[in-house]
Amino acid sequence: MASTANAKSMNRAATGQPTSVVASFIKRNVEVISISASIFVLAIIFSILNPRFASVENLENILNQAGLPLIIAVGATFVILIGSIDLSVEGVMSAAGMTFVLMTANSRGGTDYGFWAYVVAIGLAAALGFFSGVLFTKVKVPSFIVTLGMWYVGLGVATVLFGTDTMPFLTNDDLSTWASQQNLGMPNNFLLGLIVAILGALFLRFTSFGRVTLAVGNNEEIARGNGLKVNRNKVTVFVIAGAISGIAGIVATIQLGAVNPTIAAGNLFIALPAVVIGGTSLAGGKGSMLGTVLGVILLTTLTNGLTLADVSPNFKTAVSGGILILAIVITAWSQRDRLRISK
Amino acid sequence: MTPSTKSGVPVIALTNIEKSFGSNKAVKGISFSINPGEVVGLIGENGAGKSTLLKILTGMYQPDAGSIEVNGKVVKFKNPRDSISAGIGVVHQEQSLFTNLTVAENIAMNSGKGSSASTKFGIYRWSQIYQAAKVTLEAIGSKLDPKAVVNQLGFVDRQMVEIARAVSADAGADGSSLVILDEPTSVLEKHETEVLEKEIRKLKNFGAVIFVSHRLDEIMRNCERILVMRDGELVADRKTSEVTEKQLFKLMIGHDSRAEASSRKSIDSKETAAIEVNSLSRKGKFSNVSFSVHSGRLTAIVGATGSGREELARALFGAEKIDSGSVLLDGKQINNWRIPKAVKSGIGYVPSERKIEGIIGGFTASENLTLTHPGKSALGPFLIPRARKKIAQDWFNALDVRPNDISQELGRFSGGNQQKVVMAKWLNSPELRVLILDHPLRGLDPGAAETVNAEIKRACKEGAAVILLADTLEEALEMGDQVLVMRDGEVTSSYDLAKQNPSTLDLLERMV
Amino acid sequence: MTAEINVVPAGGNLKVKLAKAWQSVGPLVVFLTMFALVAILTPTFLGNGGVTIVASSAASVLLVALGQSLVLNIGSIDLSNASITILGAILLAMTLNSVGAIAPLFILIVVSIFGAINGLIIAFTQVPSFALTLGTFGIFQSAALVVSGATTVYVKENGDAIKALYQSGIGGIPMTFALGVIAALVAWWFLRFTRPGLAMTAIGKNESGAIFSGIKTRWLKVLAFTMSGFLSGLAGLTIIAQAGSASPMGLGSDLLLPGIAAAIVGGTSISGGVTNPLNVVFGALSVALVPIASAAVGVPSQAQSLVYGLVIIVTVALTLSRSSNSIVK
Amino acid sequence: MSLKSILTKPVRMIAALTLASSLALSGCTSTTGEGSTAPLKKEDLVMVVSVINTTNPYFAANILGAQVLAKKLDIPLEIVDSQGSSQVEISKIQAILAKGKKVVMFVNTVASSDAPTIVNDVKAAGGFVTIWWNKPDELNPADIGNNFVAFQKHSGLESGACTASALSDAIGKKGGIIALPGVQDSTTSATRVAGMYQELDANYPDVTVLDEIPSNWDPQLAYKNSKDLIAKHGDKIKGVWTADDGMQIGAMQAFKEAGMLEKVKFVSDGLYPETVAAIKSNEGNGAIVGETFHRGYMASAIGLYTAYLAAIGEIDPSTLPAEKRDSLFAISCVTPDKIDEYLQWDNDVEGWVDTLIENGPWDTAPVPLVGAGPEKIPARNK
Repeated sequence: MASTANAKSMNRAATGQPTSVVASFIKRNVEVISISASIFVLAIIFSILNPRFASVENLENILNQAGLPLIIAVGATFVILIGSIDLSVEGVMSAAGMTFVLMTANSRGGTDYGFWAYVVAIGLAAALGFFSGVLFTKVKVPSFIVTLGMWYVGLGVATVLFGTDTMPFLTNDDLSTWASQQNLGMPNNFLLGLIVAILGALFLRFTSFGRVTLAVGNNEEIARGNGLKVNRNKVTVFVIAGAISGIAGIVATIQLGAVNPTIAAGNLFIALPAVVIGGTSLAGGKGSMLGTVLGVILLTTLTNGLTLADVSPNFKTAVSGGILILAIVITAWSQRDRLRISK
Repeated sequence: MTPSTKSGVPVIALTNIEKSFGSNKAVKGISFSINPGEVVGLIGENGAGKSTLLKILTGMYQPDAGSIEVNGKVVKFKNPRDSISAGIGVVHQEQSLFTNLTVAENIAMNSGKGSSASTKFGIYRWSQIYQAAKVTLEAIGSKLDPKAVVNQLGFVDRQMVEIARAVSADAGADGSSLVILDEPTSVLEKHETEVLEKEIRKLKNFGAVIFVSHRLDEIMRNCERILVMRDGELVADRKTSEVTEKQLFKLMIGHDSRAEASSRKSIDSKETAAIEVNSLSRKGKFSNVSFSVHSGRLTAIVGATGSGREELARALFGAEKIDSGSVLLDGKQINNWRIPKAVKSGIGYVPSERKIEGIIGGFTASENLTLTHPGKSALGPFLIPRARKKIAQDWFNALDVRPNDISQELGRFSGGNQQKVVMAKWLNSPELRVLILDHPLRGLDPGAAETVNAEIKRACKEGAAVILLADTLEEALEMGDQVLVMRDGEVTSSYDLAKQNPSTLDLLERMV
Repeated sequence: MTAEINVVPAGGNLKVKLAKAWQSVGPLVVFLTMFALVAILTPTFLGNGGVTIVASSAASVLLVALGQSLVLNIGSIDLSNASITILGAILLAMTLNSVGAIAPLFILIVVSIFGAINGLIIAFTQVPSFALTLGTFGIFQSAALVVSGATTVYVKENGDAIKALYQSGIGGIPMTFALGVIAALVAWWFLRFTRPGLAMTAIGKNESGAIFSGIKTRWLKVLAFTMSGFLSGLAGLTIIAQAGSASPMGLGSDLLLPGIAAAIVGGTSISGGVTNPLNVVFGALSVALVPIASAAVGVPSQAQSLVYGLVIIVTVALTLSRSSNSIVK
Repeated sequence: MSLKSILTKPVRMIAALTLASSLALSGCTSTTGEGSTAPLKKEDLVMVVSVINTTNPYFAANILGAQVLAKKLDIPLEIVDSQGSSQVEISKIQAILAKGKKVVMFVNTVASSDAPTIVNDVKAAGGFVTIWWNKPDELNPADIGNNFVAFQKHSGLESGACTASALSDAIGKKGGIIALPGVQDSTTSATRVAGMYQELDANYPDVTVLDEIPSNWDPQLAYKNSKDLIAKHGDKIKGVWTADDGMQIGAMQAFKEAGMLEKVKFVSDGLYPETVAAIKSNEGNGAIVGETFHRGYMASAIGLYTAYLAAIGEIDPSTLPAEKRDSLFAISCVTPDKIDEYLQWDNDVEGWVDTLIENGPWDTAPVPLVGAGPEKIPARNK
């Protein structure tokens, strides 16, 4: 689906002029550099519009708000790297969050299963991811539809678990304020997001799983011809994405201190654009966790900045949309070619 | 990577291998064996069953009947992985590298036992991967940087990576191993082929080699034994020393070669050229190129990789930007050159990347054929399917396309038959002025190549100006009325074959 | 590395034929089966205008899905179509009140322009449609909020003719749905029997091949998105016909995912090059039927999401156009 | 294009046949007929409660009220879960209408623009419906007829005024507050916001609204927006006004994390069980200072009972005065010290429904009919 890198254009690249070290560094990291620059420019604009933007409190706030989307975006990056998409995030988060709360000390009573609450919640999420992966690889239903269906399934699970009782609150105050507590100068949930992202990056770089993921995303048929276990890799990707959604569901629950089936609403449409802005190609095979982290920070900075800059709520989605368009157009501009394919 | 010293036991032995698709038998009872250290050629027309046989050997297909033995042991390949771990490595016809990964990884990615040394519990040990790749590359005499990302490499380098990978897969196997080279040279230029051939000779140290090619001269040069397939059967298994090229051709096709000498016209200088190119330049690709082709004449352009001839051809079709210079069609200057405009002005282009650029694989042959120039199959924007069928059927009959089924998806035809349809697509234009052919015979078997060449000549005779980027210098000299030689983006010489008679050596001298 | 099976006998074998036949009737069969199931479980459903309900509910989904199919057919995706629908509906409600009868025409032109803008940016800056239309989705949504003043716009005058589309029908099928069926027929004819239609499918199957065949791929992309905008606008028209009012978060604002689901249940390939607008009709009917059926059959309300999700997956699995060696993403 | 080639294809044939047969199956030519007003028998009735989702406490209470009333009147009950989608809401309602029984329906609309469709469909099916909370101002029950029995709500202006006053008093009648309205196009939210401004403008000139960010009735979004506003305004925030208790939960969590819970006061609408629990546990040292009292079960029971009376011919909607067709019911301002007074109703829902049946829909404490709609949002000149 990507820009067809046909033999001709490759030849051209090969016979191109030798470039300086700096130029080649810039070329290789054009996305990371341009997003970083965008964040910087936005930060300056917002600081001028409202000096409080640059205050320590607000920067902490931005990181705190970036935590949850960051976790989700890491899972989404894996899925997008194999050229697929995971729309089930919000449903899986709800199901996991609900499971988690009901197995922890909560306002509805019930038993506190402690550590097992985490295990079961993440396990459930991973299981939903597993089903997506199997339906996707074995029944060959496009990931878009499988995960769309799984979104509703997750919501359904959460709704059934919720039942007709009142909203369950976490009764352990240490837990419900954990997300915004600071460690190493960063809010816990951002730190967790960062850890997930670093683990994700390490997985991508240093494990066969990660490299096979890139290979499958680059060209699935070649991967099969090379004897790589393509289906197993894809299922694993969905299981990991599911488990990460599960973690995100727990974090969302802890942040709010309570849970309802719509706890995750709106998260998908922050995470997906962030991944795309971060330079991960929707066609698969190309992308980085660093880009994803920066993409999340860019979008979080943007929504925060718009609030601080007194932009009318009615215009907010337009401004975000406009900036998303600007970002992708600028990125794509230098790659324009009359033979390039983009879908 | 120890060269096998075992003798007597064949590296691979096939007994009565059969494979059918639906009611069609693609491979009919093939048996042969190959001993360590042998380089065996495998030839046959497209559709003779070679590809199917290779896919059985590499575990992509499972045979319906028959058995395979590797180093004396009966094996069953359920998937490519099994084949790789048995020590069978392939250099694919179309390159099969992960363009987003490094050279070293591509070599290691072959999931045979070879790669397990560099990963532990699924954790990559990069230094070892680089080291292993370096050793493998050195063993085949390549100085490539293992850390280079494949999408920054040229075609020949990529081919070397493929070979290194095939060799490294074999390294993990017990006993001798087998390297299959599936038309590795079909996209290479002459001097590149020479480099490659040297490598092939080294490869037999690793075990045995099956070398698949359409170029009979290559097969004759490199192989000790030659297997010929026709219609799914093995029709000959000969020592190279005991056959001639002509005999092989006959074995493959079932009849003699019908090549005819072409008659050459000299230019009538008063006549306006169909296409005239004046100091055309594109930065970094070609510069200051001038030539003209008259109606009914064929100009062949030769040059090595990087000579800029492909880019020039694509620029003439509007597929690449032009920085300066002008193009005149029938004496009229054209501006803002784009593909749709080129097509409308009567230019046709047969691309070398047939599957990507030449055809719409998922469309039927008839849809492909009439997509660009619908002729009578469309009234303005409206299509007339019945007329489309008639046009396609006429072309199918004229070009002997097989199978003779115009409603079959074109992607399911063999390369040669696809190419015939691509030719027909342009020939179906009532006012074809210029036909640009980029390696039109690439990957084609001699039979199909003959048909395509005949069509090129016919188009020429009917008044089209033809620009040909030939695969070989011989082809250029045989087909052309004029030969242009390009080097580093510039035209170094031009020969009018009606008056001059350059040798391939003359051309080669100007190319490098 | 497409498997080169050059030895396929003329006409293909039985398995291929069956697969082809299923591809053309699958969506219809799936819908009829589900519908029959509902009719058996709740016999009163048929007698009391069940068909009318399913059809009227499917109308807007169908129109959006048709636009989406045309875009999916060229290998792109339009995430902004539902926001165009709602913006179109709001603009229509406002202009009906002020300029009157010419309003629908005017609005259809405007929404087509919105679609064309999507197409122009995608074609000429070569950005991925998924990301671009995600961006314009936000912009159109904002526009809907701003022009409506973040409230419901009610059609006070000149609305009777449009409302009649919903209230009248032929044999219980509301005109809004009939409109969708007509649009499907036109789209089907366009794709099968016109050069631009065929060329669009060529783009979806192999864009490089299309470029080298001299097809004006960029302008055809613009055309596909323009048509998507136009059909989204028609969907907005049916919203006004049905509700007589529109609000930014109200009816019609959540048609995106049902629209995509309907297109795919109707056999459209998400990776491009395969669609049959006539089957999208049954895709839309199926997608509209699921919530209605679950209410009619009496699935407990808390389990309805669960059922919806599973049914969507299963129906797509049944109606999917897949060939053995194709890659699914 | 040849017609023959189309007709020879089996698919098209089947398609044509299906369409034709489905046309034949339902033989009417108009999809909406004239509503009937003849009294219906109780046995023919089915009660329907339509809610936006089933998990929000308010909607859960809607369902509860319907269940209790249905049991008392001995009528079967159907629940419509709109899953937050207008499309789903309307099609499910239509599906129930299609089952043939005459409906007595209460609808808490997802969006006000859903109301016209729903009332028209119910009218066509000969059922009776009351809409709660949201409808376009221009849609008048009398214009539709008896089948659209009434539109009912609690005054948003009063709710906003009530909570604004409690909040202002608690922060000492001066200082900054932030406001988190619900979904942008919701009239319920818009009227509450207007009521808040009206009260502040009239009685608390020194209280300023620092910021107003719609938070879609969503606790998580309210949490996020609160965080941004804390960063933006810091200690200037003395009070937080939210349009419902769901968003208050999110806002309180944000202030709790910022360590400001004890310094900031909160007011909101609805007195959800969660809010009651927070008040009882003296969360944030009395952070919640004002609430309104009205109940989901009361709303649904009143709505359904009104529709029921119209269905069995006990009342003739066309003869009712305007305030009984477009009604405002009382809403009570509650301060934490007085909540027990109100919570008594929750302990005996059945008993309350009994008094409703006894006194009629317009005259039951604590939510008697108090006025006529539609509520106009006053212009602000500030």
